[in-house]
Amino acid sequence: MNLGATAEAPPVAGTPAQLARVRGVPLTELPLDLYIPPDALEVFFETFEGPLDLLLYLIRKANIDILDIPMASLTAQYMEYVESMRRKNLELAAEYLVMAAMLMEIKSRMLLPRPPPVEEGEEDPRAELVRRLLEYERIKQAAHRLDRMPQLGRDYLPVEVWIEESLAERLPQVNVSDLESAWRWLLARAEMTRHHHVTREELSVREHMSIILRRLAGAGFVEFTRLFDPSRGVPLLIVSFLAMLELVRESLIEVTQSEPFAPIYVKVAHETV
Amino acid sequence: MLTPNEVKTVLEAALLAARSPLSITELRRLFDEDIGADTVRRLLDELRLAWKDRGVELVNLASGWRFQTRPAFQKYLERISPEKPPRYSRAVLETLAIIAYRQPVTRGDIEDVRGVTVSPGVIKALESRGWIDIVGHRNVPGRPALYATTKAFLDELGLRSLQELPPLEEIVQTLDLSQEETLPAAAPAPRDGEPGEPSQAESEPA
Amino acid sequence: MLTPNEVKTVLEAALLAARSPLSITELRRLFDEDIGADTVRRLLDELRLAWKDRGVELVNLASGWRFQTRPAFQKYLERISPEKPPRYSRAVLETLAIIAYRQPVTRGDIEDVRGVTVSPGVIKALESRGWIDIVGHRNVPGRPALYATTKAFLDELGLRSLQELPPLEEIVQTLDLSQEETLPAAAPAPRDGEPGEPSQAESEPA
Repeated sequence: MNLGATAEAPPVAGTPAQLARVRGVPLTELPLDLYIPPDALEVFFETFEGPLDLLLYLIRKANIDILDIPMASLTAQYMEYVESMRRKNLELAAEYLVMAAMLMEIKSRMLLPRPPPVEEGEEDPRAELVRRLLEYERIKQAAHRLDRMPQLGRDYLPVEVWIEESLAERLPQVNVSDLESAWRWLLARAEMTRHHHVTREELSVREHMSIILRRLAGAGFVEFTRLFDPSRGVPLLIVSFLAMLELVRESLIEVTQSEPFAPIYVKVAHETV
Repeated sequence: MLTPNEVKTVLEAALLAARSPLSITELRRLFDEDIGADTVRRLLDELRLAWKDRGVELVNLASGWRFQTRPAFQKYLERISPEKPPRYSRAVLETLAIIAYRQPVTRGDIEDVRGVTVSPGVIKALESRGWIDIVGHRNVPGRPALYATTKAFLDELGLRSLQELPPLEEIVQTLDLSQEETLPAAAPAPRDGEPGEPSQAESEPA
Repeated sequence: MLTPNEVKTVLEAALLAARSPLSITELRRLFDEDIGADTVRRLLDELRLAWKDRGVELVNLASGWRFQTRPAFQKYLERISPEKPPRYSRAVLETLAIIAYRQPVTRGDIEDVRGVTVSPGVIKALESRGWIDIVGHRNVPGRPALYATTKAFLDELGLRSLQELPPLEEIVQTLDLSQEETLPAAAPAPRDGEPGEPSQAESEPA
């Protein structure tokens, strides 16, 4: 952006040829692009997102290199539009006036003869404007491309299959601590803390009572020894035996032996054989 | 002109993305060309067949066709669904606890412990869940059914045997803690003993 | 123990039924057993492949995996789709682009780029779509809110991260040179530091 200003004159982009083109050709050529029927003027301005947008439009129409803006012609054109907005009593956003002031300022700085450059790299007065125009142009294009990207809901739809729950009723989950607290409620309510002490051993006896009953269900007489599996260890043997005794005590099973040392048979109490 | 396979692909995409069941009439509107209702119906049947071994099925309801998850996959889906799982009532949990700890028991036994009558629905709920069953009948007038917990109960609670249920004396002990302030002799033992081992010793005198 | 195929069937059903994208972590929660993240990822890739010729595709987005219809099928689906999504104005789109590419930005930053004030409606529109939100405040007088794009923005544009946004173009290149034939004197002059003698003339006709 360093334009290497010289002593002779401010570096401005523009030649009579260009000027004639910008100022002259518009009379023949611009109407195609820029001529706006008075009625459509309002609509036309609404299509601009702001002064930067309008400037970019003017620059494109005049085929100007954005890095090398001829300030005078650009400012002139810009002012023409602002003036027509004013004449049409369109509500003129403050931003357009701010931009007009900025353009004037840049133009005047470029017109003023300047002392020889003290140092290299003196900033071109247009630098800031060009930076903003470039950034805005980038964002404009990015916005356009974002809009063209496939978007959920507009260009494709999410898949959300119905979750069928009516047939598979969701079953409550129970864990061990639920049982524990249920038991606790019971204890608290029944005040059975003393005589309902149940030991771990007793629980395993109860479990084996159920196991034996299941084995015997519908089986008629089963030989006593077949209800025990010595291979699984003595403790289990004892527990099974205790379960058997408890079942007898509660009259849930019947144990029969025809004579001493004859096989012992077990069956569910009062089950018809 | 779309091939039948292309039509099927469009039908599938539309049904997968639809918020509610789509009728044959609506489905036909997907296409510019006129596709007969019979053709649509035949293609839907083909689609239904193509989905038969998946976790999602195509069903024909009163209001139209829709894809829905198969009930068998519910157990997976609910693990990531935000909804709260249902819970059993206190009556069901207490009944289950009594059957687990005191099995085999009759309904009368359960009522004795709970102090209230047990509604048939409670037993039904546990039976249909497959957690309890009848293992025999007590030899008293009326021959009431004896209930016990099943292997499925142990499986679903992640237990290998009933012995892995929390021993009841521990429960008694924790209960006693609150009550035994008035029973100085019993207090020290459970206080410093961890709930595990010492409990056995403590319950022995009973 | 589930076979890989069964795992895949469950993954597919869960993804088809999900309301929003599911992450690998969420998908692993579907299973009781521990299924490695790598395994899940591999099976998802297999699934994606299995769906490649359908009207629906499995995609990997910022917040996870989702099934969605392919854009090519939208022309069919929109014939029966009841609601039309909003078409955003240029003001909204440009604001979105600034937030997406320059985040986090304040409203003032946006106004600097666009050269006009940003109406509250523009920010509202993007916020209510869930595409932007406030991620903090700049530590200057007034503590203006800093806006950034959300995961939902990436998800709904089919992106996994901001890096997948199309890069900002180098405008300079698209603008220059082609014009030089029509403007022979304009471009070279200031570049070479030639005296801008015509400047007076230029301004005269005004």
